[in-house]
Amino acid sequence: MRGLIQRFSGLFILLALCLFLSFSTEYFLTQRNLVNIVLQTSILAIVALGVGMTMLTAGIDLSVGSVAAFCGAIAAGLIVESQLGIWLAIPVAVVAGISLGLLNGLLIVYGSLPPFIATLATMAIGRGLTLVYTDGRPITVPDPAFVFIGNGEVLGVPLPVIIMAALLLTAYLFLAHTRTGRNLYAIGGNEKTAHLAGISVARGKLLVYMISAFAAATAGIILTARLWSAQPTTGMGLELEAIAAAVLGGTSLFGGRGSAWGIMVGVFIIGVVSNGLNLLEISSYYQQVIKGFVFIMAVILDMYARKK
Amino acid sequence: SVTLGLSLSTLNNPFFVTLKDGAMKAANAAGVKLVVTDSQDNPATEAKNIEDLIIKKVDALLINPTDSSAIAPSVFKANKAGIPVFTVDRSASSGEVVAHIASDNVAGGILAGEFLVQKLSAKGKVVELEGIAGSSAAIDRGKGFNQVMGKNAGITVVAKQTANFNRAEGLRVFENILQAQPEISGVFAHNDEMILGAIQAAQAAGRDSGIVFVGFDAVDDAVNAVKAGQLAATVAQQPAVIGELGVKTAVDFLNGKSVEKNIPVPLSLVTQ
Amino acid sequence: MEKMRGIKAYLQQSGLLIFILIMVGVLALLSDRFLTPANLINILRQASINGIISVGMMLVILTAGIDLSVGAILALSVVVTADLMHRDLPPLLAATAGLSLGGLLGFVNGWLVSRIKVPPFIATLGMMSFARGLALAYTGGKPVTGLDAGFRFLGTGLVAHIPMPIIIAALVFLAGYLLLSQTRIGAYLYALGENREAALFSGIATGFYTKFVFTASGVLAALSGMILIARLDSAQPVIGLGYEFDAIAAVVIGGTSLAGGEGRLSGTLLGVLIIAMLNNALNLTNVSSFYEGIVKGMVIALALILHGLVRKL
Amino acid sequence: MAIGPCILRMEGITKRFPGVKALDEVRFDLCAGEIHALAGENGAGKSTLMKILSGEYQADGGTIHLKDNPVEIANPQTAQTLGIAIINQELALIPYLSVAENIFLGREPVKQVPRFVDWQKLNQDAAEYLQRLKLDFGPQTLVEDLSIAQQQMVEVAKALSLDAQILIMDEPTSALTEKESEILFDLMAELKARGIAVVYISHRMEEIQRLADRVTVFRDGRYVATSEIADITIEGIIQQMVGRKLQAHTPVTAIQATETALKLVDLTVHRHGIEALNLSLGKGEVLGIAGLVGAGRSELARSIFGVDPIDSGDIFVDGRKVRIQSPKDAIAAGIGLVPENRKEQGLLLKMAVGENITINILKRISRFLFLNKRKAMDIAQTYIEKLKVKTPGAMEKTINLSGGNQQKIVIAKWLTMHPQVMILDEPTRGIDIGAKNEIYALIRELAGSGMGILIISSELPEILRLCNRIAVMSQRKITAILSREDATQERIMTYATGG
Ligand SMILES: Nc1ncnc2c1ncn2[C@@H]1O[C@H](COP(=O)(O)OP(=O)(O)OP(=O)(O)O)[C@@H](O)[C@H]1O
Ligand SMILES: Nc1ncnc2c1ncn2[C@@H]1O[C@H](COP(=O)(O)OP(=O)(O)OP(=O)(O)O)[C@@H](O)[C@H]1O
Ligand SMILES: [Mg+2]
Ligand SMILES: [Mg+2]
Repeated sequence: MRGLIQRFSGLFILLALCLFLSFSTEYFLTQRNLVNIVLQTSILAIVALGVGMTMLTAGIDLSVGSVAAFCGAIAAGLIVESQLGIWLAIPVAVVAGISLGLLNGLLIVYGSLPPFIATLATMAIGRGLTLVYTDGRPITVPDPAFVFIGNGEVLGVPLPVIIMAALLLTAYLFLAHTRTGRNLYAIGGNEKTAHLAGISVARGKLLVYMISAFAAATAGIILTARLWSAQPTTGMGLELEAIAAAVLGGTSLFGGRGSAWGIMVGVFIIGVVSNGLNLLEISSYYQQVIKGFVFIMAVILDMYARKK
Repeated sequence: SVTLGLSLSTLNNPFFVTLKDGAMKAANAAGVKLVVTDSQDNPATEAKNIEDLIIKKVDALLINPTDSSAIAPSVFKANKAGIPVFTVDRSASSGEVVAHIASDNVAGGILAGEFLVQKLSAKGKVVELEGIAGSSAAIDRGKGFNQVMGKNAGITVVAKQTANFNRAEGLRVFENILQAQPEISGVFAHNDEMILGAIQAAQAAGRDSGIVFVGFDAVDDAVNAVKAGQLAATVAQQPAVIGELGVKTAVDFLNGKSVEKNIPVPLSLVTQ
Repeated sequence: MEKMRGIKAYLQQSGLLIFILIMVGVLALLSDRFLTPANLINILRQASINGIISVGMMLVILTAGIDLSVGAILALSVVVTADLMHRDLPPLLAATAGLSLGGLLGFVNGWLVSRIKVPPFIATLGMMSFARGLALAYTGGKPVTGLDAGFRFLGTGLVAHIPMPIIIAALVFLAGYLLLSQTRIGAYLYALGENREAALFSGIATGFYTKFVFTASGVLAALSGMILIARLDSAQPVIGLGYEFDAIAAVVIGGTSLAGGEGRLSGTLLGVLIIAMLNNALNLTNVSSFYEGIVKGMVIALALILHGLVRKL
Repeated sequence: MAIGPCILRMEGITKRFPGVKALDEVRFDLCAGEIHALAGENGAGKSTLMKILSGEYQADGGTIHLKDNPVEIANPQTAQTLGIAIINQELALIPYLSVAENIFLGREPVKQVPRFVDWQKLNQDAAEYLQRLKLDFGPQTLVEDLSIAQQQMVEVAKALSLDAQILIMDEPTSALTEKESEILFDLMAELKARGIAVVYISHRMEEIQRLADRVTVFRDGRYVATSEIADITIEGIIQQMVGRKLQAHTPVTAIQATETALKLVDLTVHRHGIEALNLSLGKGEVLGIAGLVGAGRSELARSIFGVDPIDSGDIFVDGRKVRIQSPKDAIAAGIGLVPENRKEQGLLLKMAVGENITINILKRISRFLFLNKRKAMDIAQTYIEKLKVKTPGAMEKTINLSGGNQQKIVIAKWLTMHPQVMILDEPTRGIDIGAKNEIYALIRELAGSGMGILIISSELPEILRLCNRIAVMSQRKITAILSREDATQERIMTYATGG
């Protein structure tokens, strides 16, 4: 039992939160609300998985919000203005996003920039490109096939949730069971040792920033589909929320520590808390006050649960 | 008892806080409950909040969209759940909306532009302080303003910079513009916060007397500044009235009365 | 020999300085208004706000921490100060209360980090949300406008023709410089950031100094807030939104490692100046807001790439 | 034990670092099936040459021939493909990965489809190496949970798993106790029999004499000589190393300790399983603590020093009862500790040598808060000279020093303090024989001045040579306290194994 609590401490905190909410509001423990929570958190989850991977290598990715906006805009623009079908538009948008991730990676690996600064620069550049591309205006996408990505359901499960689940599973398998994934931990744990062991640190880093951008691009496209329109201001502040989710889920900002499931738990703690605060009708100002408090408490509880 | 949901685009801006206050007042008067959520200018957060309100089964939704097109899916969701939707201040591009209560941002921009043209006798150099790039308020207000400027050859817009709807940035950005432009006769800002910052910058540089300042929103500080003669004018959208009318309309509708589809709230210019 | 190495080390640090000189040259060509004394003073005055916060941020980052709450602490401190002045408290008292509040919130950060062992990122992110929420709740989301004329001297006054904000920032930098390079506290802070365990084994009161840096960061955030509201004649609950990013960027551009233990205050000063000059130049040359981010991002990346190249020489 | 043909020839190897010429046209050769010891003082350039051979550094000049073919070893992978493996002097495992993953880092076995890591094979293979090294932890243990000695053995397993023709061991035993050392020596014999060439670096002359076939000596980055081990005595090697004859051992002065410097009464530390431990240390006494890995000696030191404060019991320093909740308290009470792990606990690696030496005494050399930097540098310089630290200057970054010289800095750091009680945990790890003698002399000198000294060491000869009394620990208890006269290696080992 003790070991169980230690291993799944984050999960227990999440369950405790849910338990508390199911007693304090009748709306919480309804099937509809639970699906709602998962749907709401799917975008954050996808982004956090990507950002979490950069954190594993002792990096960080601040550009995800901008990349999401950029890719959403490109996809929307290609569909609406260039009349490209979604099967062409989406891959092009994703590739555009990944190239921003590649830019991050190149600046970090070959430009020797600290990840914080490199991705901060890309964050600004990505937002600027989005504004230029959209001319600062939202692009509405009426295409029903595209809209389906964000709002459709398959066997009663919302499509964004399915995409999230698929990415989560992939991320888990990648991080826990592939050589490349495991080597990311080595890069974050001790870069020099990893290098001496013949692991290509440069390749690993390039990869994680591209994965992170891919995740952000996916999230941006889902978001655009969900809102039926690409917003040039979308995704502002997403990076901070994603990093917070990863850290809440036990990912270390100094690298080498974290897991896909942990990140998921962090994401759901954030999702459940904001849903719960809404259901409890807390005023938006006090929501912020309480959120700050709950995050810190969650980490503290987690640490005490883990203590041997 | 009746519960109304009010989804606001932001509560970090006095304009919407005033709108909320107006709505609260009307709700108290009508004896209905009002649940307020804050989208923090983020359409994704907005979609979440509205989903949560739908789950709570509010009797009617008053939505102040962060963006007209991004709100559409949420409106459809509410429609599907059988909850009547009212939009305030900003409209929804599609979906079934019972009534829209607002004043027009583009019209407001035109109003401000025309006032400035008249004040400057149709000639001079003006500066435009823009809101958050890509936000709908910035787009619409800028559009109206620039329509007017485009028609007046005597007036040139010499600088056009964003100060993100924020007073401290208004101060900083206008300070810089003052350095670049030895001659400025008028300033229009997409909201009052920025124009109030700009006024402080001009005062500190001793250049406030020659400049006509025009703001937008008519928040309390701006109205006071107009009274004090620092601000020439501000476009009043009467947020409190918008909020009040929104709640009243929704309550009327729930009580079975018929309501107008479009309820305009008149714009006015607050001047000395 | 020793001396040669000293000079070389100094030159290696100077990539940023070279970059600033190039930047000044380019900007002077782009805008004839750039290199005027009035504009230079203007830049310094604008830099002072971020500068003061950055000194606190630098202390925190040196110890391998991070402070995301500076903007929110600034906001809560200033709305309380402004409100107290509205309630007829003497400005000096009101400002002291605001600074103390900033210090208190910073102390709570430090306590959470050192005693409860909450990662700094989460502790200060929590504080950011907490303090911002309180600032909004305290004011109901509306600004507190109209401040005491004497208080406003802090932001608008001149002493020997130099604006007060610049003087205060200069003093803060001077104090930071003395602290970091001339006192034993500075040595302890570097040690703490470089290797917390070794610092502990060396008998350094790691907990105390962690609380110290976060408290200092809180006080300095509040101080720069005081200057800002004195200039604006108004305190808004949304003031200081995103300032943490500017401060962290200045510190990191200045060569301080986010992993702690390495960095110089002179670098931070250069980082602050680069950001301020960039903002100024974008306005002077009237770059469209759409392109602003693109230019900013590229310039910052370039600055650091150049810095890295010079270092390798 | 026939020694095979020469398989490696390094000639004219030169390597410069800013401010130092680490290697100056040195040469080195290696034959199949031999154990070739490389000796030299701290900073002589041993590790640097091995890093060049293993591809971590590039030489500024010189040639490397493998089996008569010239080779360029541009990176660690090339070295690996050429059949060269290294156990580095500095431990560098990945803390949050398992032992098995560390051993096969970058070479994890994968299944065919899908290409996932074959955990079963990975763990099985790793377990085999662990068994071969007679280690009692599993392949899935996280490295962060291992002691240093255990980590060192994982490094051995890692190098072993490369199946190399040339195996470089850079001071593998400095962190090991006798037990693991013996295992390692057996292993080396086995490798040798299989025709593998081993480069062995150690400051323990007995080991060199016992294991090596040949020995090459460097001094100050220069090649001195290569000899058949049969043709040279330990004294001879030492003379080649230092270029002169060493002084005779400092005698241990008998003491009549009347006053106690440190007294532990019923010390209990639950988290380390230490219960009601009693010990007293006289002024001017040097007390050794012997024991096997995991006996709890380091934990005892940490507890006394306040890193892991005690739960109950009393600590007396100089007859006064003191309350120690943190190292700061301990220092204030007059206790110093040279910690066991120099990299993690002892040094601020990126900071200057001088800053490290003086970090403990900043209070003493500052006025109010302001530092007297000149004084600090003067003090640092004194100790750099006193301990013969090889460094371009007090401003050099500590990370650039050789391993042994880094260890000297850790010791210097505590010498500056002059506490009443000094605890030294494995103080001479990686220190060359000349410097060791000087440190022993220093320790005796400090004891002579009335300081109480507690030495934890896994090198029994060191303890036997230096101490007035010897406490033996086993399973977190003191099982015996032997006087100098009664102590022999055998008796100590008997008590250490709990007998
Ligand atoms: N990365 C580096 N930068 C600067 N100087 C270095 C670096 N590595 C080694 N040196 C210097 O080169 C010299 C040789 O160091 P090396 O580590 O090879 O010595 P060593 O013989 O292994 O000593 P030890 O017995 O103490 O391990 C030393 O003076 C050291 O300070
Ligand atoms: N066989 C083992 N398996 C698991 N953990 C061990 C084992 N041996 C030691 N440890 C742990 O390693 C940690 C450090 O022990 P370590 O051996 O370094 O200290 P020590 O008892 O003072 O002896 P020494 O300093 O000689 O190594 C302790 O937490 C101990 O519990
Ligand atoms: Mg060495
Ligand atoms: Mg030990």
